[in-house]
Amino acid sequence: MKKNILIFIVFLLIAFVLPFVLSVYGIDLVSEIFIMAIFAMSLGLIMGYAGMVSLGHAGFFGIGAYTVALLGPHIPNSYLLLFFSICLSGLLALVTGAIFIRTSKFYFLMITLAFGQLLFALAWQLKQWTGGADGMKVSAPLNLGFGEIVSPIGIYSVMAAAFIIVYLLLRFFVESPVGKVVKGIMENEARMSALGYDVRIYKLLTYTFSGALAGFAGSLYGFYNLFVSPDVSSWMFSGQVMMMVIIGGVGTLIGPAIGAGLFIFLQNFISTYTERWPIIMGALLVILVLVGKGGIIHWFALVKSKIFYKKRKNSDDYAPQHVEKEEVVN
Amino acid sequence: MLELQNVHSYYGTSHILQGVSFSVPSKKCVALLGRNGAGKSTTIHTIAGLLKPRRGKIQFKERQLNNLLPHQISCLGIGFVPQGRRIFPSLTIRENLTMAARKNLIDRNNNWDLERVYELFPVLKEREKNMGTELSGGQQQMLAIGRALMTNPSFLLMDEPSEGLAPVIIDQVGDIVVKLKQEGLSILMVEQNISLACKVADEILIMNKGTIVWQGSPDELMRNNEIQHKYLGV
Amino acid sequence: MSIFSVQLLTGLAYGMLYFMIAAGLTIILGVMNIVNLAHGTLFLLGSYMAFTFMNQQFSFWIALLLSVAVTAVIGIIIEKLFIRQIYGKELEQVLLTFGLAFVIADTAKWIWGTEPQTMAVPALLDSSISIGPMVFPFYRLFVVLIGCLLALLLWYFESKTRIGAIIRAGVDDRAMVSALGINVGAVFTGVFAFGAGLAALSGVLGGPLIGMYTGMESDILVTSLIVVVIGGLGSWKGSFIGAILIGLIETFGKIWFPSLSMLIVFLLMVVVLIIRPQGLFGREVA
Amino acid sequence: SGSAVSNSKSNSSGEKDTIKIGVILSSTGTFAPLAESIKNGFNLYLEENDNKLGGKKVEIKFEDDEANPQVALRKYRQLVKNEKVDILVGPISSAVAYALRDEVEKDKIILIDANAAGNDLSWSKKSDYIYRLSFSNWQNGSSAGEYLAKNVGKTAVAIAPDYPAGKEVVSAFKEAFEAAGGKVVKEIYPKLGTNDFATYLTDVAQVKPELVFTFMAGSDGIRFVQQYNDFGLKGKIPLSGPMEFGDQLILEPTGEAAEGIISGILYSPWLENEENKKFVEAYQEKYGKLPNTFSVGGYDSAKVIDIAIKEAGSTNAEDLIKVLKGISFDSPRGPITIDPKTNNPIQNFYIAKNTKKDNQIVPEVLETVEKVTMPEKAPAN
Amino acid sequence: MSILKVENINKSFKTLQVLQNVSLEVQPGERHVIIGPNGAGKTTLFNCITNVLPIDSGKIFLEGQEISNMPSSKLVHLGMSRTFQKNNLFGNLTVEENLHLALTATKRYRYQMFHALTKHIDLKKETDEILAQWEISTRRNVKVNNLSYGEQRLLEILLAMASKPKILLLDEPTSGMSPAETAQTAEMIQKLPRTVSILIIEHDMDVVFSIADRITVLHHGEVILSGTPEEVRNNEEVRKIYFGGGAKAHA
Ligand SMILES: Nc1ncnc2c1ncn2[C@@H]1O[C@H](COP(=O)(O)OP(=O)(O)OP(=O)(O)O)[C@@H](O)[C@H]1O
Ligand SMILES: Nc1ncnc2c1ncn2[C@@H]1O[C@H](COP(=O)(O)OP(=O)(O)OP(=O)(O)O)[C@@H](O)[C@H]1O
Ligand SMILES: [Mg+2]
Ligand SMILES: [Mg+2]
Repeated sequence: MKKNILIFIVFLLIAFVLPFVLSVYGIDLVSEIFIMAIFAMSLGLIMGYAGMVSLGHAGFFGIGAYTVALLGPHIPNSYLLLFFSICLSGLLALVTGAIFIRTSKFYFLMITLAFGQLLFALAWQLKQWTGGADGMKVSAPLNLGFGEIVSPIGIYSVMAAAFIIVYLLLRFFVESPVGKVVKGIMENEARMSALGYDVRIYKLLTYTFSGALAGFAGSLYGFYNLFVSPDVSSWMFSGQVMMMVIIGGVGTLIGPAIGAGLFIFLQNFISTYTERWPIIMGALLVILVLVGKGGIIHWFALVKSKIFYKKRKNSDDYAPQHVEKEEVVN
Repeated sequence: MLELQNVHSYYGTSHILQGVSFSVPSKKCVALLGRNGAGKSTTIHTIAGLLKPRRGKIQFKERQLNNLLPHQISCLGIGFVPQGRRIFPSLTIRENLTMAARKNLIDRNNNWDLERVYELFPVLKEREKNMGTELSGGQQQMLAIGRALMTNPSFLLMDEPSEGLAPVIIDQVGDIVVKLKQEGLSILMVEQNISLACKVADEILIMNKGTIVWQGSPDELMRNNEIQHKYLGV
Repeated sequence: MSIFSVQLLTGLAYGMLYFMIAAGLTIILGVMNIVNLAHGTLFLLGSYMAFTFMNQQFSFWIALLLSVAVTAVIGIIIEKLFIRQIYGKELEQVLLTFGLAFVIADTAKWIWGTEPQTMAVPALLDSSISIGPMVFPFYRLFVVLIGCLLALLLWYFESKTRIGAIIRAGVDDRAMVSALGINVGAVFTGVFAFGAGLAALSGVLGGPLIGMYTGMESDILVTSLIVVVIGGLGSWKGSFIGAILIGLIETFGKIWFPSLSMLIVFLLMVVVLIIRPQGLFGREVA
Repeated sequence: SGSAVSNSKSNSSGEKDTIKIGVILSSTGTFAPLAESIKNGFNLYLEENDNKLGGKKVEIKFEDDEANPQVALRKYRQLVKNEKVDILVGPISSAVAYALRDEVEKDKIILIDANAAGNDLSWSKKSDYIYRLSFSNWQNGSSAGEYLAKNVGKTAVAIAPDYPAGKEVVSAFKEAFEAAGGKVVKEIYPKLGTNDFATYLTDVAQVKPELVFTFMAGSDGIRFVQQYNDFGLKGKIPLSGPMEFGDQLILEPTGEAAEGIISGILYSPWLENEENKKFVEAYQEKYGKLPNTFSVGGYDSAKVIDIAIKEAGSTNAEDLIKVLKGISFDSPRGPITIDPKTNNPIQNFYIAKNTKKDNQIVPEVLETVEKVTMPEKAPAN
Repeated sequence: MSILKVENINKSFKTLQVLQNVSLEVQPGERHVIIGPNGAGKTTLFNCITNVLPIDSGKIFLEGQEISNMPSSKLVHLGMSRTFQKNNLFGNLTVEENLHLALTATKRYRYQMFHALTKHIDLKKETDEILAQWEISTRRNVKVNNLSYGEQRLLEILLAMASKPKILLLDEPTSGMSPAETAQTAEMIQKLPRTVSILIIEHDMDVVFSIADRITVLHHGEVILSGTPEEVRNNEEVRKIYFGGGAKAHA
């Protein structure tokens, strides 16, 4: 626990210092990274702690973003808007989750893909409201009670604060009974129900929580980007977030956030230097899999254990996740 | 036929086998006993190639096994009945057997095939279209033995073959082992059932904390209450 | 012949095209349990290579053989170098094959440029038959035939050889299979190459219908994933029936609910998975 | 704040002797061929002019927006706030253009639209900072309408992909076609990326219109043309379309299947004028292939920057706006003038029929529609 | 009143009838052993009682309350828990985490979402007690996959007991255990307070006869005999189908 607090303080310091060393553009980019990090962490939660790999999570992100875009002109209060986005995406996650969690593994992945695509198509076809494929402008100024926030630093602070809050929430969640139980379910669902847990409730709780957080990220993005188009809920975007999670490290909280930072950084800068950026990006992914021990986060652990060279306990929370086959009967 | 010399095996950093030496003569059955966690399965895995020994020598019919891969070792004629059965859940019972089938190259007339296994365990034939894990625990054990026989081994590694079997079937397994021995197989068997081990084995090894601590004939073991008590807790 | 039966034929032919597209993935994802997101690029590679061979004055059929062979070899390389190290780790497979897809697709773009291309229908099959008010291109009937042959091939592979069983067993418990004396590595390499070759085969045969264009790999990939999932993992039968179902539903969906054309496949998938969470013919233990 | 920063920058760069140009295109995905053509055209112009525009050395940054407005905005910030480019050359996708619109207004950056054809860029979302050098969906859809109604047939089925451009093109066509006495009897909107048009073609065969008007770009277009042929409609019902069906990107791969299609094009490598002759020669020399409509868009985008800076004598946005409004020059496609009312080019369209010449399918010009001008406001309906 | 009562249940897999009119009663505090040849339907009976498999017909009562169609997770809260014949554990978690999961199942705070589980003192206390009692404190932080088979079997039982059930269903608890551990386990079962009733499937006759109050013999899905150990031991048919000739049925 002490270790966590230390890391946390270091992070706070970094977040505090960054605006002083970065250019305006840098601040802008890091704000966006914070948003994507929240999104990635929300997906990381269900992937790494509940074994539900979703390829439709951008659907919730889209709900959040479009809520801000569509209701923004009518609801001047940013808190209320954020609240609506969270509720709406959470509610949708609850309803769809109740259906989706009947499927598992690859089927879950595909049914969520379909879900994301359906939302995508909805945004695409409801042209009168959403502007269809052409997207729509967001006219909802971010105002949290101390005046309209427009300056990059202001936005940065909001996003950083949001990120920290979400991180803490998630940290509490995964340590909580529900967090532990859902992890047990990922390991061995049949045994969990034999132990007396109503497995569906736990999965649904987690999925809903994750969906609501994704919606939150989406609404922040609406405020940040001031423009939304159906692409925010396309499967490609879901796929990218999934990449972020895997790159960073599945089964950890901060891993996906790091993955998000790296992914966006790479996406932004490789293409500036070469037109052949897909090749480089692809090769990086391949290399990452071959040398990465299940995500960047584990490199930190590796480095740390090299430096401190103390024998780690037999079990470590950094060990790559390996989902065992479930044996139902016998 | 099979000989281990000072074999050391590790799981990661934990040193499990700490200098194991013994040999299994041709056409004999050797039983390996010991408490839970003694390293019996680790020994079997090391022989089968599923775990590489860090030190020592494993020799089978003049061939050094240390650096061979599991399938190469198996192809030398070593059959494997794993602990916990390890039946393939996505295969039917028939497939579980046929996928392992290999011709007996040495003795053509003595070929184990589907029919012979079915003859041995008729219940498998009745249920051949069912998935492997739809069998009862004991039936799965029979399937695991049958599957190993389908590879027509000349040497059989059996890790607790009597586990989960009804007494009457255990007797049957004992008979099978004796019969296999007569047919010329050599057998290394890990057992918890001492009476079965003593009935079929020609020699008994007792393992504790990764080393062989006692070696002798079944009669000697039966007479030696101290050893029984000390290492087997009987 | 009534217009309805023409549409029926169209749907059937379209479904067979889907089945053909997904055949390689049926093997690699369905049977081997490898999440192969590079399927679309292998398909693309197949068609581009055949395109080049044909420009070198090889006949369609020779080009077909060559590009299938080359892609299979590429499959071997991919399996040996990369996939081998991450069996059973689905998420790493996602990342790796996605990375490979990036590399291959961009290399293809480098070599063959960005302009959309198409492939000529082989002269032998370049005719059409008239059915009622319509003429129906013969090549599409040929695709139906190929689809059936592929189904036959997969059926044979599945039930008449031990390979199917070995692969499934290998997915369950790789170490155990090798302890039974089977060189799992070699079998997996071979089957992966087979799957890659199938992807290329359908790339070539689909070339005259779909063409080649940038970004095609993801369209193909998603289509194939849907076919495999609707049918249920691990079963060629599922893919076969699933593909035909999609073909028919999409064709009639275009007529009856034109505004839903974007959604219809996804809706179908959701409905199927709600009714049968493991796909039409999927094994219960996924 | 952000705008203050870029203001001071664009002022100061007025005196520099290099200018930085940011180009945002969709180089991955379906739009890649357009992006490449535009880039080729742009680079060709630069090369012809010693890598100088308006007398200033050009430093150029290409960015890929993956046809996604969200990515585009990030790349935009990168170009404008980090690289501090002076002028932007713009996107393929209209969605991206709309997304950039408010940003360029805020940051006061000129965006030269090299492709995005969304009508609203000239109407409700018109901006003084955005100038289109390509063409609008309205122009593309309407150009051939009158000719088709008068010379080919009175009833038509219109087919276009189900996305904004598709709808805009069809509605422009419908307006022009029906104004000239024709009637669109059916509109069909297949999804973008449709593999199989058989169902729709069967439908067309049932309806038996006097002509079919189809807007399909890229590989969708190729497949459509091929399948129109395969299913035996070619020769039975005349096929027509906007500029795409007379463009190299579709003519080259489809070959004879495209013969006979009538299209309203704005450019072809065989257009007879001095500019074009030079352009085609140089393009072929450099890239080993014929230019297409999009190459010209890229070429003209560079050209317009060149002329505007020369005339304005500055790279300051406000100065450039003054000269860009109403600017005119000779393009390989013929004379063009940027209409200050819509910031959209007034240009000639050509009614062309794909004909076989020297074993090659060539859009043969039948008639010239002079000075196609976008209306100032969206037509009310 | 009996604690568990099974009334005429039937179960078949497709055409294979596995349980036929099976009836069974367990009295409070009773140690009731089920024996029978492999494939007799013992495990299936357990699966039916705990509703892992739906029954075709019949009724099941727990303390007089009908539980025939109750989800298995709910049964734990009514006081029934079970082990599995084949180890069914959380292989990637440590021994301690396994116990935590099992213990939390019946805690009031099991639905808490933002309060750390390990902060609950009772949980830690109970875990420590169990670990100490079974002398496996040293294995506390070992990943379960790295335990030997026998150790896993023990943990299997500990998980089931964590919910402090009124009736415990044990499916071959000692299979795979060495004689030493088997004896220890049998002793442990004997030592359990009589407030816990036990229904147990076992093939080890030493264990069976050392703990059984009552034995039910299942064969081909039918109860062929239910009686005292003496009766079973002396029954000719049971000897034939189950004990076999040389077996130490009279240990
Ligand atoms: N995969 C593994 N990783 C790490 N340690 C292991 C692994 N498998 C077994 N061990 C450890 O190795 C030791 C020996 O285990 P082994 O399975 O050989 O025992 P065994 O004698 O077969 O016991 P049993 O009778 O219970 O099967 C045990 O302490 C066990 O915890
Ligand atoms: N899911 C299933 N599908 C089909 N048949 C099954 C299934 N599960 C069990 N069976 C069959 O039902 C019968 C009873 O099985 P069960 O597991 O109850 O036996 P058991 O008495 O526990 O035997 P053992 O002592 O060997 O564990 C067996 O013949 C088995 O093959
Ligand atoms: Mg063992
Ligand atoms: Mg059983």
